[in-house]
Amino acid sequence: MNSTTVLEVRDLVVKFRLRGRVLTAIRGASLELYEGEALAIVGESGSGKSVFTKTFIGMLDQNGWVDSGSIDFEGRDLTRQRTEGEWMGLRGRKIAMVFQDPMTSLNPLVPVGRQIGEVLTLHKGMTKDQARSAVVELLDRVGIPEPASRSRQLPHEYSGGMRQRAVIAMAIAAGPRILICDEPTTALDVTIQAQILKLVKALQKDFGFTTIYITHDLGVVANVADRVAVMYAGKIVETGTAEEIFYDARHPYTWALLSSLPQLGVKGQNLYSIAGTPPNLFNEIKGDAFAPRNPRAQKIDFEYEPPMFEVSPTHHAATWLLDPRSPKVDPPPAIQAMRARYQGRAS
Amino acid sequence: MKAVSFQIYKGETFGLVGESGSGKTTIGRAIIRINEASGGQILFRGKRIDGRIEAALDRELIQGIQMIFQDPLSSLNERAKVDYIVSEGLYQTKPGLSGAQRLSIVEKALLEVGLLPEFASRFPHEFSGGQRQRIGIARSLVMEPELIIADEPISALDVSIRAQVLNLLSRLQKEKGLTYLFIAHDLSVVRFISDRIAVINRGELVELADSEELFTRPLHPYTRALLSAIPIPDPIQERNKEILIYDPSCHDYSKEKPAWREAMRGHWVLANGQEVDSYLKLAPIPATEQT
Amino acid sequence: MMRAPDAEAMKAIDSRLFEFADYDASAGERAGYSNYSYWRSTLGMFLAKRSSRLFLWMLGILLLFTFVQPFLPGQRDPTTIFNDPATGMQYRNVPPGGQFWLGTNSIGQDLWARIWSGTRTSLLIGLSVGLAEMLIGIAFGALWGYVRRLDRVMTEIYNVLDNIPTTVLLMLLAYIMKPSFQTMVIAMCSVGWLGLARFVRNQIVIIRDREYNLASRCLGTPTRRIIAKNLLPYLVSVIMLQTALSIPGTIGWEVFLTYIGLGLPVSIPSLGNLVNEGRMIMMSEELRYQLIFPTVLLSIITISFYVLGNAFSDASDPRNHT
Amino acid sequence: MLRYAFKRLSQSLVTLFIVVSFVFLLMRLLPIEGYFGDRFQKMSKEAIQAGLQKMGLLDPWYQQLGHFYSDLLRGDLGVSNIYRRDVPITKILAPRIPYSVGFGLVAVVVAMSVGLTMGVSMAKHKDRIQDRLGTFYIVFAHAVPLAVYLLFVQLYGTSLFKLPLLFDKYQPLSWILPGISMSLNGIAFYAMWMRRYMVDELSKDYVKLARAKGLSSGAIMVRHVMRNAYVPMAQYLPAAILTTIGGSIYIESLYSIPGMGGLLVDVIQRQDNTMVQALVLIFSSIGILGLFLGDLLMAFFDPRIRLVKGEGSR
Repeated sequence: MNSTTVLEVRDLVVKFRLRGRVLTAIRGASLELYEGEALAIVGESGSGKSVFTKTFIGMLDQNGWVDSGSIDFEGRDLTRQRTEGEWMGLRGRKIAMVFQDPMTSLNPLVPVGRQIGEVLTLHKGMTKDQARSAVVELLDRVGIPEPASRSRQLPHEYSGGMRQRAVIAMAIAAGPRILICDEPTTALDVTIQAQILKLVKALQKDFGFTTIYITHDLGVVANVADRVAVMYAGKIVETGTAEEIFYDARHPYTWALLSSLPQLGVKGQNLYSIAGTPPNLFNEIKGDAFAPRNPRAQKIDFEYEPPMFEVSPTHHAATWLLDPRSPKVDPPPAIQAMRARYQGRAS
Repeated sequence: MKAVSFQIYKGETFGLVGESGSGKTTIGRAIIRINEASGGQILFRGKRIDGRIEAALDRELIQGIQMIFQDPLSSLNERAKVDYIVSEGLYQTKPGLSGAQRLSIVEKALLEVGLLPEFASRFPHEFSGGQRQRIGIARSLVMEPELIIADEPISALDVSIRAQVLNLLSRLQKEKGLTYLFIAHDLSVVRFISDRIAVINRGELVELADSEELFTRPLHPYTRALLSAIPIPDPIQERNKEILIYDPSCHDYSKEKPAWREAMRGHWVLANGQEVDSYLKLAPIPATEQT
Repeated sequence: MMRAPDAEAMKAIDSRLFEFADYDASAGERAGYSNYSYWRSTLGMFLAKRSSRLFLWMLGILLLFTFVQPFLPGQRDPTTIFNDPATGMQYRNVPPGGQFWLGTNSIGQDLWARIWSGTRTSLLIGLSVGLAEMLIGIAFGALWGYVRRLDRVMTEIYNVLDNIPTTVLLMLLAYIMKPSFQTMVIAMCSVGWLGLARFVRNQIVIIRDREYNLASRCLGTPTRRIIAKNLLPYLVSVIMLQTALSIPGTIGWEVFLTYIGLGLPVSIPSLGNLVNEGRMIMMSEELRYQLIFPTVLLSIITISFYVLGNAFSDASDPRNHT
Repeated sequence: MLRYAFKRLSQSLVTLFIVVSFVFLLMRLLPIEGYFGDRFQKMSKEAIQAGLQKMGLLDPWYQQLGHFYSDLLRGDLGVSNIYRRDVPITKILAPRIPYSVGFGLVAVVVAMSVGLTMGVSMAKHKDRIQDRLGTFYIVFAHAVPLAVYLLFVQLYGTSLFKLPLLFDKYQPLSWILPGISMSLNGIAFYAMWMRRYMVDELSKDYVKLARAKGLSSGAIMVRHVMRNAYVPMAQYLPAAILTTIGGSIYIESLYSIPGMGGLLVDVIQRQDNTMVQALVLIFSSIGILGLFLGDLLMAFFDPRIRLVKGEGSR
């Protein structure tokens, strides 16, 4: 893996004002993104994973702002960009985004080809005619049959999977360095989902961009990600290579996410489950945000926020369990089984 | 919807899997009589329950068959308190109850689904998705049904909540001897919870078998494609897996029409005779067993 | 760079803290509690706006005064023609101030008394029309929306009535019947319920197939209780809004019909009659007060109803609640 | 598109037929003195009966309806009873149509162009001064009855700007006040809905994606949002035409414009039944025409509309 850093986020804090109250959506998240890799940010709804990536292209909602921290990209600190003009050179051109729902993310009244063409005329300075033929090529590349006639159709004449392909074509049109896919397949059927993921992987190989996947589904992650970052309550709680996260997770929240997957469950036995719901981000969080839902929480979890402990040079986790003074806690059986299987395969 | 037949046995969990638009929800709603079936028969405890039925049978069915809905946001009446929502069915089945009796039933049901009795006096607005879904489960539990139709009960929930609800459903089944018709699009969930699974594609059942049988020996190409697409939370396996794509034109039905055939004991498939033979010959070893 | 644990600070932490804490599974369940009540929030949101409080006070005082005014001391009769005892002549067009607070009209009637009497009449028309429209609109709309078999017929009826310009239909009805209080109310009801009926129908169609209604049907809840418990509570705010808006509308129609000559007889003071009387003499500057006073009061009333109705409908939308 | 237009046209014709018949039958309830005018007081019962007989008003209703339609097809709307006795109504109406149509069109065009622009600017500067002023105007125009605030337009238009009080076709200055009066309500109406649709559209996902593509907010407004917001606006065209008709009746009469609206007020005041009937039918037909045009416009802008009905859902 290439280890040049493309994007580096340090101690990012994002806040929102909602009906007179202030909510801290991102509570000091740090992350590095390496050239050419596929990074997956995993977390459930409300964990802040979408908000986090939106700050990379300056698309926070009106009532939100970056409170502190930095995002370094190509020698600039993106958190200091204020004007539309500064962002416009970046959005779609250097960093592109694919959204969750292909049904609503295309303008229903503008032909698909024209919507893709906009990117080309805008960022690549093409004329309309040049753009038109380039669009057909792009559509062909993302696997849309009869691209020439399809490009003149309106989105409602496309199926869900085809629309997502068109959105992907739009995102890669300007040859971005980073492609952010925000839950790109949640709205699609499983069979289509697999095809779309395969397509993005192939495009990444061809075009050489760096991909960030945002998802709540660890199953999807295993397929596409080189590296995984797990997010909980506005913080990154564990990062590592896909192998490290799946076979050697250290944070109890990662354990919970993994072992609650029915694929790993044993029929007739209860799935490992975590009680309760994620914390309310309006409130001040003291200590480890996951502690109230963690049956094996220690007293220190309620007092001090755990730092990022290093497990290996590529693997870090923020849990007091990694402190040598902590009592030993075994991961849930499903995690142990995964690890055993992996070790068995390796030997 | 085309003609579809299957049986659900007492005490089992029958999984019905299909992609969006396959008609799986329509089947569930026809059984609970929200949608009318335009042909065919639906039998419950050996009695026909589609079309016009007597008032006594109607009451029996309302009590005997209940439903859990997909969307925890829209399946609870926002303007009513949990108390009323959970006890709504009792007004029909046990009209004579006093307010205090009703409340005690409600509190018991809430406890059973892992909620606190004090929630009875609150509005649905105050609860998280997982809690709301459990309120929905409590609502059907007070009817003491025999069959529960669960229509995508966890697909709208957060990942960390899904396991709670699945565990709850299994526990209730054990404790109360419930029968489930579990409708979902996610095969891995259905495999985990179901005893038998039926696969539906474009309004037609294409395959039905015990769930482990179906996973180890999928026959119909559509089922095989579906199975191959399930994401596996294991990077090495997942990266090497092969995805099959189902092409509806792969069938040659010019000579012989397909029929619903029992290819092996308890393993049904929609195919013609020639296809059944070739499927059985293939009898693929599924990806999940390669490890 | 990942942050490495700061060795010094780490050591300082009391090692006794590295013990398991007590775990309370129900603590997680309690997290969501917010003590929310729909109506309390609606009222709260409604009153939180300064403009709604202002208009609410204004309208409240105005309405109170309108109905209390005849019982106050020193009030004159609105229809009596006053003569100057010195000359025996009528007090024609006496300017505001002194004896007649708001002056008199062209035949010597007290404008102050006439304005309040007119407001009473117009509000009475407005309220009765609003109430009747509400009943007809809800009944028609509920049947139209909930009973699928009636949909075709009722849509057709609606289309026919909706295709005739309201103004024209209203004029026609008022023309067929003889001018009177009842005529006004009946004619306005006949055209005014349409909007509400369609509104209720659309709302019911939207709500009808929501999953919680399906759930109620699965539980065997009878239709009347579904309507009472599941549908109407969602519609109350909409209905109140529409009714609130129908009052300024009705007052407008009354002014219009009076202008055409199909309004109330001149002997019954109403805002429509007063505006119309004022209109005839509005071109002479010194008499213009006879138009200004009634229109100012009329505008305050209609704007208040309009603003309050909209503020209430905003406040009743649960998406706006905290 | 053509097929949709044809289908929609036939629907409109059916509605027109029902509306016309309904209005015609409603007309049978008109007070009978309206067929005779001043003579009515002096006439004997027999004479009245004879008169009604002669006009065919004592025939069974279906025969009357039949006669009415066969006359209508020949372009005959009957004769006036009182307004200009025994003159064919078509002759009375003919010179008046250009005034009504002219003012009506001007009103709709002005209301649309000003109202839409205002709505766009309000949405663009949401919660700022433009939006607040616009909202103030909209509340005023909706809450204060037309019949009241138009009086003040006339009053201050004449006293402050020295514009003519009454319409005179030879004096273009006298066209200004009625023209403005007719558009005021429409402007408020269009501005309100345009603002609402723009705000709706702005919160949609495709706008997010367009921003993520790197389009400037100006380009998004023009190329995506405005275009899409115009589509639902098309459905308000008919309503605007309907209210313009309503307003024109009052305004034409207020400024003594020799159009059909002012005439309707006149003949109602003078109780000329046949004239009332003819005018009501004409105004209703214009209403239906407006609805028809609105639907066509919608389908023109949004191709999904003509497809959905023909092919079922997806």
